[in-house]
This record gives sequence, structure tokens and C-alpha cells, in this order.
Amino acid sequence: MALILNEEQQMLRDSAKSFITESSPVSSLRERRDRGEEWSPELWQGMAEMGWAGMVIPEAYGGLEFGYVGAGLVMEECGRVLASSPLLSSSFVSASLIASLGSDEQKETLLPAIASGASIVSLAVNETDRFDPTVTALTAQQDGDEFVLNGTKRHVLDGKIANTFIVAAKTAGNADETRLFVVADDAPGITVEASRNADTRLVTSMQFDGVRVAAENLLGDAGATWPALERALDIGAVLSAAELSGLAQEAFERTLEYLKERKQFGVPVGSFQALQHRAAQLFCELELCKSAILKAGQAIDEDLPERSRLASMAKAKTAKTAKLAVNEAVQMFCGIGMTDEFDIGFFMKRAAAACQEFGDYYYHADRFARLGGY
Amino acid sequence: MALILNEEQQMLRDSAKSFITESSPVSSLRERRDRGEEWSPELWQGMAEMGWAGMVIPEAYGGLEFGYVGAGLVMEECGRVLASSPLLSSSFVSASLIASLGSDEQKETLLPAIASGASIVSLAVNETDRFDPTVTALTAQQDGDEFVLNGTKRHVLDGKIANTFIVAAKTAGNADETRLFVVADDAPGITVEASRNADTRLVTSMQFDGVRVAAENLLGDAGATWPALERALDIGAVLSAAELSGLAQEAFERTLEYLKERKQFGVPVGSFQALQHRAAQLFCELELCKSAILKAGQAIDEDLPERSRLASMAKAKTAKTAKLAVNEAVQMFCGIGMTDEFDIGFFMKRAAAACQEFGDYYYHADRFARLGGY
Amino acid sequence: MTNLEQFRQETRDWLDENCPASMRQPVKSDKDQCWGGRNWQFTNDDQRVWLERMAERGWTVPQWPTEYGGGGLSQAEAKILKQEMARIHARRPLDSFGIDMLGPALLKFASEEQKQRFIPPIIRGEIRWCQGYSEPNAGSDLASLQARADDKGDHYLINGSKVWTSYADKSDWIFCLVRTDFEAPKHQGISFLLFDMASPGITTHPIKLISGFSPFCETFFENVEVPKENLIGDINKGWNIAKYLLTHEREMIGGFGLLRAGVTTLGQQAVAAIGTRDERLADDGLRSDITAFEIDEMAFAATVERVVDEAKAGQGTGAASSLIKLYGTELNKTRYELLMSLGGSDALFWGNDEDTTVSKDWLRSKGNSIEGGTSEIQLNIIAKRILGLPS
Amino acid sequence: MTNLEQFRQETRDWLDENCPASMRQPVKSDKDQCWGGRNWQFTNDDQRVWLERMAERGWTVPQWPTEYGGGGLSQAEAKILKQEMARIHARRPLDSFGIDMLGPALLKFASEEQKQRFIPPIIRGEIRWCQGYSEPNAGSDLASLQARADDKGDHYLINGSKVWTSYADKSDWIFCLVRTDFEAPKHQGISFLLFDMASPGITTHPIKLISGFSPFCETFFENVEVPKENLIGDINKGWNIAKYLLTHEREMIGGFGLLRAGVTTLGQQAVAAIGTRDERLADDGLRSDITAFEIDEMAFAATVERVVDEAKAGQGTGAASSLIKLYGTELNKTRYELLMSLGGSDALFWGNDEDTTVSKDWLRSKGNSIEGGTSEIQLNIIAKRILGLPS
Repeated sequence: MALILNEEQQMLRDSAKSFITESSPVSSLRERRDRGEEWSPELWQGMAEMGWAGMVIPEAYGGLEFGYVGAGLVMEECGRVLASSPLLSSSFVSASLIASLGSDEQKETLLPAIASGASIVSLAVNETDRFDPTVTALTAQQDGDEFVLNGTKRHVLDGKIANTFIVAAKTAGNADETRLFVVADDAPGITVEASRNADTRLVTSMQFDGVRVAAENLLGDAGATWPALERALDIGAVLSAAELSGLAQEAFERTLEYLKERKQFGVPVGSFQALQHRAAQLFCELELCKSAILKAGQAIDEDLPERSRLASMAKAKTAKTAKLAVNEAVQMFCGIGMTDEFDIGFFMKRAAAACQEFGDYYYHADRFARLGGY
Repeated sequence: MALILNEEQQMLRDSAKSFITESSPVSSLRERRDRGEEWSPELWQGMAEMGWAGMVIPEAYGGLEFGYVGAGLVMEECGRVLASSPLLSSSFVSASLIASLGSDEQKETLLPAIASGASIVSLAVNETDRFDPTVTALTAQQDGDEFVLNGTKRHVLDGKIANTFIVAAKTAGNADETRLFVVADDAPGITVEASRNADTRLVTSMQFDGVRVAAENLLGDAGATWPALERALDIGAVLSAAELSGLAQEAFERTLEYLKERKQFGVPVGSFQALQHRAAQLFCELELCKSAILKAGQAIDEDLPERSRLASMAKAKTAKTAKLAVNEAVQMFCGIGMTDEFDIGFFMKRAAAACQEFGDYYYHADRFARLGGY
Repeated sequence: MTNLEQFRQETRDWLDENCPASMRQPVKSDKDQCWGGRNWQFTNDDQRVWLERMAERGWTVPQWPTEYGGGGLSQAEAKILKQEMARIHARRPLDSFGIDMLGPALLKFASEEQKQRFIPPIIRGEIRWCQGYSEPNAGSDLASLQARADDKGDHYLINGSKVWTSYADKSDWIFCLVRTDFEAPKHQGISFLLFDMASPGITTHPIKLISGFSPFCETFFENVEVPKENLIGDINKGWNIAKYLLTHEREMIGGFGLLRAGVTTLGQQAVAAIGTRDERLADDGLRSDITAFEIDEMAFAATVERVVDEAKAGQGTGAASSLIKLYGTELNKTRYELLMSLGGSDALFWGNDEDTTVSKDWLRSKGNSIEGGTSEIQLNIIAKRILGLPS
Repeated sequence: MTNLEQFRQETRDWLDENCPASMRQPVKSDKDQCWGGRNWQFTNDDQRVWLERMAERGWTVPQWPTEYGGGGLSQAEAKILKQEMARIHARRPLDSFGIDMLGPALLKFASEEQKQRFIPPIIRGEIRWCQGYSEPNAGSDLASLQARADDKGDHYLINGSKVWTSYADKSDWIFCLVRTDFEAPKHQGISFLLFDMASPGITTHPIKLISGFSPFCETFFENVEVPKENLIGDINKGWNIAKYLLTHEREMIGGFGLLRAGVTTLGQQAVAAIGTRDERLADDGLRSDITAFEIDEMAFAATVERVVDEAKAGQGTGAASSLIKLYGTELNKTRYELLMSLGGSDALFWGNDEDTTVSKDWLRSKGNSIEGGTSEIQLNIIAKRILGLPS
């Protein structure tokens, strides 16, 4: 398969760019931040109308079945304007998991609602400060045809606006076996606490105190759970990389503009060769990120055996490059880059947060090496 | 203690520089290489006459007792001209070990001969391709008042010209106990094989087949051996760093000269800002190396508890910087830097070899972290 | 007993008697620092007493000449004072740009009359100073400044603006670079003026940074009248004073990272946050990066030590201030990147505007390599002035 | 069966029948390559037969026009031929700068007569070509070349020298940049000439590199007469042809590292050399650096793939050749640094002059970022031409 966008994908990218640039410029993030609002329900509605919320959902369940390369293009454009939405957590990651593991009934109930944007389903897997999906201390104790959940989840994306959670738990008796449960946000015993992060988004901790879940809310068989979860997390990593790639490209282009316009010592700052070489180097890194993400996206769409290694490669490479891009941007914008009045700081803050989501450089570099046999 | 050279040390450095620049210019290395000679007995004689061979040896045994900061200055000047001699292996490392561990008789026998340059004593510790003094498979089996040595040593410095070896061995019965033996080069059962390295020096592998050594040739008590050996290896690391630092400074200065002289596109190459910034960055790294080596040298002279961590810091930092310096040199000299006709390639080759001697960046970085509690 | 031993004993006795107990606690936040000035509110009476007692002996500035109220100590005595203060954890009685920046320049460039007028209030913490250098459109090209001082016979009339003026909203007076010759080459038309921030025509407000609120201000001058006797040095020769001051500032900023390093190393912080596996930090990749950082940090600390010792011995290379500014600030940025990595998602916590968090400190560190001369400027200085590379 | 399926079947049959068994072994050393030319000594008869058979069909250059003896294949057919050759591990019948460099330029810039004269012998491997671009004093500033061609009526008289002329000592003809106008701006006085290396007045000898002997030569011209009909393109317009050729060369060199990577990854080589601890490479620091390298390597491989696919689809950005040259060569240098590290002291082995060793390959790799346009030149090109940064 050619490593290139096909015509439909190019059209999608163009329409995504024009929609998101209009409906969610960086200035709207600033306004929301100053008003203390986390997200924009109107933007979410608009995204759903564009079909984005159902982009990876089968047509049978109201989706477009467009695939993950396409989802990456949407995330890239969202990254460019720092748009905040539950697309990644609900429409891409959780939807992929439900599509893989769900019973017909679960799919019928959950997927069309996700595709329409009516339902926001968040994945509650992580329990540690540094992303590690292999650590699960939350327990699910069987009690008749119910399970009782006790424990904590941390850094749950969009936890404050989700109406449904997919919760990873250890079922008693087999400590190594992780199972997934579909849990409504209003189930008794759930406490959700949110605090504001540097990127202005809310981050959620969830406490489960004797939360009772019907056995029919188990998602998938025991044996199928981990492979499907791993795939969903790979999807999260690649799409988070796509968001970072868009963010980094935009920061870079804004820096280039500034270098061309701004004069110092009587000449444009961009005429200084030392800055030119740094810009050229960053350009190369950004091109590599684009290729890496496209390659990993195709691997998901085609279900290739090297999917996980490519996903870790894409996230590790992009996380590193995005940090470089925002650091270079603030340094090259010089003093004004440090002021809140100027937008570039938002890129730096969001980059740091997106680097952590679904695993940072260290997590994915280590996984990449392990999968490579060293 | 001020982190600065005292007057005597400054005088030593000046005299070392003028002696070594005259008696061992880089051109003499080229001549020896083309003739297939490893070393220059005349240069060695001259060094001994300067007192360098006895620089760290107590006055009572014919040395100058000048200390390790001074030895570092000599190694730095030797590094600048890529001078090859058994100073490091015999006069500094082995002499330190004998002074720490030797009986009065052993000191009487060995140290004055090292100080006069008459004797070359080499440390045969390493058995692996990557430096690791903790691995000792060579065995010493007691047999009456003799020990019988069987095994292999690799990458023994100056093994081809040494008349005496200090050999690390496991004594049977206590696999964890490393002991040191003084062994003459002509002891029956020793085979020495040498091959040429990239830096034109000979590298030696030694085979011990039933080599019989009298028990009186044991060097030091069991309990004192490892601490003294560790100190000697710290000395090796710091002085090897000093050699690398001199080498890197010289490569840098030659590069600077070239950048100032050489014209391209009608202007001096050194006027290109991108190269200027790289040169300035390298300058800073080289300054850090100088401070690191001086600090570590003082820690040896003053026997400070942080000696080992400082030694690993100095070697790791300098190994990394020296590689950067020679890589930048060849790149900035452009095409001619790649030709054998030009001297800069010798700096690159010697840097690679010196980086390995007494442990490379990875060895010392890991040790530095371990000693730092992580 | 030598004179120095006697001095140490006397100093120790005096400190024991005169340093209030609450002034022997480590500084925990900005609020524990004493900046002095006309409007200063002492946080408690001990802070006032400690300042007054130290100022009376001239020990707010131990080595300045006694004729202006300084301590007049030799270098050896000053070192002993420092050691004895450290011994009892005595706080610095006065933090002051007057002491750290303006004072040394006045001692070098001001007239005798100006020294008599301005230095004693600095020593006693009566006037709080701010610095007016950078301008909104000048960036790294400091000498292209446009704030103007027009000669109106008995006074200058100041118009223009300054930016990055630390604590301008809390200061009493400003030392300020202004353009006094508009025809001359840019470095030769600059003068160094002192004036009262309460003068009519001055407005100032703090700048919000990406890390939240900051001590930095924007300051505007509209027809501000400044008496001519407030000119320091010769007219149009202010750039020399500016350069002298910048060199000092650079060393201060570069060394800053070091001071903050404290006693807990980054490696130890990582172990505390992440834990160990086989007695090693449980993230190999991060360990490898932290190791590289700590090696650099230790080599840099040794370099600062060497530079100070060389300067004392008169062996300075002249390269020191740019090297220390450049390397120290870049290291500090790396430290915060690694701190963010070892904190994981937790480190992203922002909280309320007034909270101090790792994420805010991390963002603030990005300014280190910009303020006080960017890293690029330091690289230019090293390349041209020290390495002698051609333009 | 479609045409392409039919073509595949016919190709497969033809190859099965015509590719000698010994030509289906992988190339193990330089000696297994066939360079052709007047003085070529075939290593065995199979090598000769294989070249002749392929050349007869024009398959030494599958996509060149049939009118000059090329294969005339479509892109799709050429791909099939490549796949079918790869299937049986068939060697390339002819390695040739005539094919990889000169030929495409001739097809674009030469007159019909010149094409008829020069292209068929290239396809048949009868003339071995070398490239005369760089000069001893020009370095990266290629256009400042000084080798001169003076107009003597019916011929040019060449004087000067060239350096880095690969295999000049083994080549029959040279394609060479010479200065023909000494008054014009440097890019506008250069012409592109072809001439016979057997012409009187030419001397050449190989250059010894830091890695040992090399195919690179120094070549001197003293009153060499070249017929005027050997000028390609217009007089003084040779720079256009040079630029066209350089772009090709860049991609070749940048991709080189990739080709050599083979199937064993660096991580696997490290495991083989160092061993594992808890199933991971037993050196954490080295593992961390190898990981960073392999991530870059894989992202770079994807980029090469994307660039090729974009070019095929007509979506090329123009940035590709500089990016690939720059990144590919820097990666290759990093690979060898890591190989040296994982080999430890053993990797320093040099041996005799004719031995191939890791240390020699490592030293040789340092030239990658210099030859074919230095990394700095590529960065300049990207900054100015692609990013549009001002001069």
C-alpha cells in the first residue's frame, strides 16, 4: 500500500482544516480558559455533524467506517488549533474497543450514541502518575450476577463530561486477568474529582467505592480483552501523536512567519544562519513524524503484525519532536514568546499534556525496544 | 582547596608542553605508523628524564610525589600531540597500585625502576571486549607456596613492551575474591599476542597456561585489593580523560585556525553563524571537561570520599565531548579532513581508543548513576 | 590568635547576639525576603531589626567602602562573615537590585557627589531600585533602544517605554538607559539616567507570563522630567555602564539554576517519584537522560567553582560570564524538562493562579535562556570575542 | 490475464532461463560488482553473459527509451522486473555512473546526435564514466571551480585539477565541469564537457582516506584537448546540468545508509554482542541510545517510502532530496558510532591495509555528510529554498 494519502483522505483533511480553523481558533481556547470552561459543547456538536464522532465506527452502527489514517488527519487538524474535544477518548479509543469486544447488544446501545455525539464514553484504565496500563489494582469482586468495583483511576481523559466509562479491573481469583466493565457515570459509589492542568483542560481522578455493575456489562471475553485493549491504546498513541504533529507543525509555521517578519540588528531574524539551520533541522524532524504517523495509521487500518512497534515509534518520535518544536518556538519568539498575551505558550502547555496521554517518550521508547527484542 | 592550578602545577604544564611539542609532534606518530613502529624508546627515555615516570611515586622510592593533578597536566599535553608512551599504564596506574598495596620489598624492587623508566609494569585486569574490571575468570590455584595461573586477559595496555604484569585472578575457593599477582613477562606459560588498532597502537591479548607464580608475588592483602584496584582504575579513568581533554582541545584549536583561514563563497568559513554557534557550544563543553578533570584530580590527591563518582563524571563527560570535538573537526575541515594526508584523522582514531581505555561513556555514566543512588 | 581568627570570633559573637531567631530560618517563599524601599512593609519586627543592625555596620554590603556606609571588609573577612552567617542559617538582611546591580556601577562610574547621594540609601535599604533596559521592539538588540531623553536645558524630558523591568511596580527609583543622540551609531548615543518612579508621567504594570503572573513589568514614560544631575557618567557613554552591568547580571542568572539545585539531586528525586527495580531507578531511559544531566550539572558546578577561584587569583579568561549564563540556563531548562518527565501526568497540575507548581516553574525556566541576553547572544559573544571568529 | 500479469510471467520465464546461477548470489564484496568499460576484466564468464543478455534487451536501464537501446518499460513494468529479479536474487548486471548519473542528464540536456553517440555504450557497459566536479580549493562552494577550458577554435584546452573523482583511475571517460567564462558571475561561466581519460595530459591517482585506500582520486589536466562537439547543453550553462545531477546524487547517498541496514537491526546486533539481563540488552544506557537511533531510522525509512510514493503520485514537495541526503547520512554516522560503542575495544581493530573492519567502515561513514553536498549545504538549501527564510 502506497504511503500516501488517497483522494478521500485528502478531501477529509481539507474539510477538517477549514471547519476546525473557523469553529475553534486558538483565541477560543483563550476565551474558554479565561472563563474557566473546559470544553465547548457547540464545537462537539459541530464535530459530530461533520461525522467525526463516528469516523471509525462501522456503518452498521451509524458510523462512517473511514479508518484510522483518516482519524489521524482529523486529530492533526485539531492539534493545529489546540481544539479540545472527546474525539480521541470517546469516538476513537473507546469506540474501537467496543467495536472489537462488544456483544451485539452492547454495540447497538453504545456505538450509535457515540457516533452521533450524544454519548461520551471514556476509558478508565490508568492508575499511576506515569502512564502504565499494565498496573491495575482496582478490583472487581463477583457477587451473584453483579461485580463490585473498588479502587481508583487517575488521569482519566474527559472524565468530567463522559456519561459512560470503560473501567479496567482485576477480577478476584486471577490477579493477572484484567477485565473491562461498562459503567454509567451516575452509578452509586463513583466519585469524580477534577483539577485544572497546565493546558487548561480538566484532569480527572475517579474513586470507586463498592460500585455495583451487572455481569452483562462485562465487555468482551477474558482472552480477547488484553489484545483489544492493547490495540485501543495503540490507536490512542498514534492519534495522540497525530495531534502533537499538527500542534508542532503549527508552532513551527508560526515561528517561521515570525522569523521572516521580525527584524533585529537591522535585518530579519530569520536571516541568521544559526537559526536557519535549527529551523531546517526541525523541518526534517517534522517530516519524519508525518511519515511515522501515516505508516502507523496504515498499520492499524490494515491490522499489520508490526502495529504496536510502529505505534510506539510514532508516539516516541512525535513526542520528542513536538517538545523540540515548542521549545524552539518560545526561544525564537524571544521575550514575547514568554508572555501570556501571545498564543505560542498554549502550544507548549498542550504539547506537554499530549506527550503524556497514552504514554510519553520514555514509555514508548522502552516498549519499542522491548518489541524489537532488546 | 581552590579549584585552580598552583604555581608549581602551572610550571609543570608549561615545561610539559614545550618538551612534548618538540620531542613528539604529530608528524612523528605518522612516521612511526608508516614504519610500523608502536612506540619510541627515545621519547620514553626523555619523559623519564623529565621525571614524568616517577611523578606520582613517593620520593623515598625515587619519585617526585607530585600528585595526580600534575599527572593529569602531563597526560593532557601528551594528548595534544597524540604521544604514545607507557606513562598512563605503568607510571601512573600500576605505580599507584604498588604504592598502595606493595610490601616494602615489592616497593623497593618495583617503584624505583618504574620511576627511572627502566621498568614498564602493565595492569592485566580486563578480560572482556567492553571494559569491565568486575569480570575475572582467570584463576590462581594454590600449589604449595606457588600459585598456578590459567586464563586470558584482553586489551592489556602496553602489553608488548612491559617487562612486568600485575595480573588480577580469582583464587580458588573464593570465587568472589580477586587477588593481584606480580608476574614477569618471561614467566613460562605466558603468550602475548598483539594486533594493530585504529590509532596505530598495538593491543595485546595474553594467554596464561599454567603460569607458576611464587606466593611472595601476591600484591596486597585480600581485603585491601579491591579498594586499591578501584582507586587505581579511577586514576586511569581521570588521566585517560585528561589525555582526551588535551586531544579534544587541540583538535578544536586546529579547527578554529582552519575556520579563520579557509575561505568559501568569498568569505572565511568561520564567519558562518551556524558554525560559530557550534564552535561556541563546543568551547563550553571543553571548559566543563577541564573543570571536571581538575576536580577529580584534586579528589584523588586529597583522597576525598566522592573520588569515584567524580572520576566517572570526568571520564564520561570528556569521552562524550572528545567525540563531539573530533566529529566536528572532521566535518568542519570538510573533504580534506577525510584524507589521510591531513593529521586530523589521527585525533579521531586516538579519541575512539582513549574513550575505551579504563571505561567508555556508557560504563562511567552507569557507574556515576549507581554511585549517586539511582 | 591571628587577626582573622579574632575577626571570626567577634563576628560570631555579634551575630549570636544580634540576629533574631526568626531570621535564622531558611527563606521559604518570596514573602520571607526583605527588599526594603520607601513603601516596604516589614513582615515582622525581626526583619526590620535585622536589616537595621546589619545596615548600621555596613554588612548589607560587606566589601563596599566605609566612606559611603559599607562594611569595608577585606575579601578574607567577607568570606568569614558569609561562613558565620551560613553557620547559623542567617538570612540575607536585604535583597536589592541596588546592591547587586546598580551599586557596583555607581562605585565605578558615578561622581563623588552622586556616590554620596545614592549609595548610603542603597546600603540601608531605603530606596528600592529597578532596571530599565529592554524595550518592546528591541529584543536581543538591546542597543537599538528608542526611549528618548531630550535636553531641555536644566532637565531631560523622557518619552518611551521599557519592558521586563522587574518589580517596577514596587520600586522607588529606576536606573535607565535612554537615547540622547539620535544621529550617532546606536551604541554611542545612549546615556545612563537615574530617576524617581513617582515622577509624573510614569505608568507601569506587571506582565502575565505563560507561567502566570510575574515580577516583570511594562513601563511607560510620557514627558517625564529628570534633573540633569541624575546622569551617571558622560552623556552618550551609557553603553559602557550597561555592558558592565550586563556582565554581572549574566553570572547571576546562570548561577541561579545551581542555587536552586539544593541538596536533593534529580536522580534522588526520580527515585522518590518512580521507585527502583534491582536497586536502580525503575525507568532505564529516563535514568540515562538524568545521568547525562547530572554529569553536566556536576561538571558545570566545577566550572563555576573554577571560574570563581580563577577570578580571585586574577587568572580569569573573560569567557566566564557568557559561558555561565549560557550553560547554566540551558541546564536549568533541561532540569525542568526532566522533572516534568519524572512527574508524569501529575506534573501537569496547574491549580489556581496563586499556587506554585512544577508546571509553572517549568514554564518559567524557559525564560532563563532569553532574559539577560539570549543563549544565541551568548554564543555570538563566545564565537566572536573569545574564539576570535570573523564577522 | 492482464498485460501486466502476462509481462510478469514472460519476465519470470526469461530470467529463469537467462540469469546464470552464479549471478543469483548476493553481492559480497566490490569484486562481485560489474562496472564495465574498455578495460573491464569480467570476474567470470557468467558476469559477461549476464551483462550482455540484459543489455541486449535494454534491461540495464529498463525505463530508458528504446531508440537509444533502453528497455522502454513503463513504471509498472519496471517495478515488476525489479520484483522478479529480487525474487531470484539476481544481481544488478551493471553498476555504472553512466547509468546512475550521466545518462539521465544526457537524456534531458544533450543534442540528438550526442544521445545517439553516448547513450548506447552506457547501456551496454562499454564505457566506464567518472565525474569531475569538486576541486581542491572549492570545498562546498562547488561553483567557485577553477578548472578552465579555453576556446581554441575547433577544440577546448583544459587545465586544472579535480578531486574526489571516484574511480577516475579506472574510468574511460569523464563528465566534467569547467569554467569557460572568467568574467561572468561564478554560476554563469561554467560548462559541462565530456572527454576521454586517455587523452594526453591527464594524470590521476587514488586518495588515501582516514579509513584507508579509497576509490576517490585526484586528477590533473595539463593542456588536454577536447573536441567542441563534446560540450553538453549551451556554453556557460553547465551549472543547470550540475544541479540536476547533484539532486540525483544526494538521494543516492542518503538512501545508502538504509540499504546497508540489512535485516539485522542494531538492537539485535547489540544483543548478540553484549547479551541480555532480564531479557533486555545488558547495557541500559546504550539501549536507550540505540532505541532513539532505531526510532529515527524507522521514521526515516517511512519518510523515504513516502517520498518515493509521493513522487510517483506527482505530489513531491521538492524538499525530498536535501532532507534524505542530510538525514540519511547523519543517521549512518550515528549507526557507526553506536556500532563502535557496542563493539568496545574489539571494534578498534584495524588489521592490515586490505582488511575490512568496523573501525574502517566507521571512519568512512564520516565522509557521508561531506560528499555530495555537506550537511551544512543541505541545511542551507532547506532553510532558503523550502522554508523561504531570507538571506
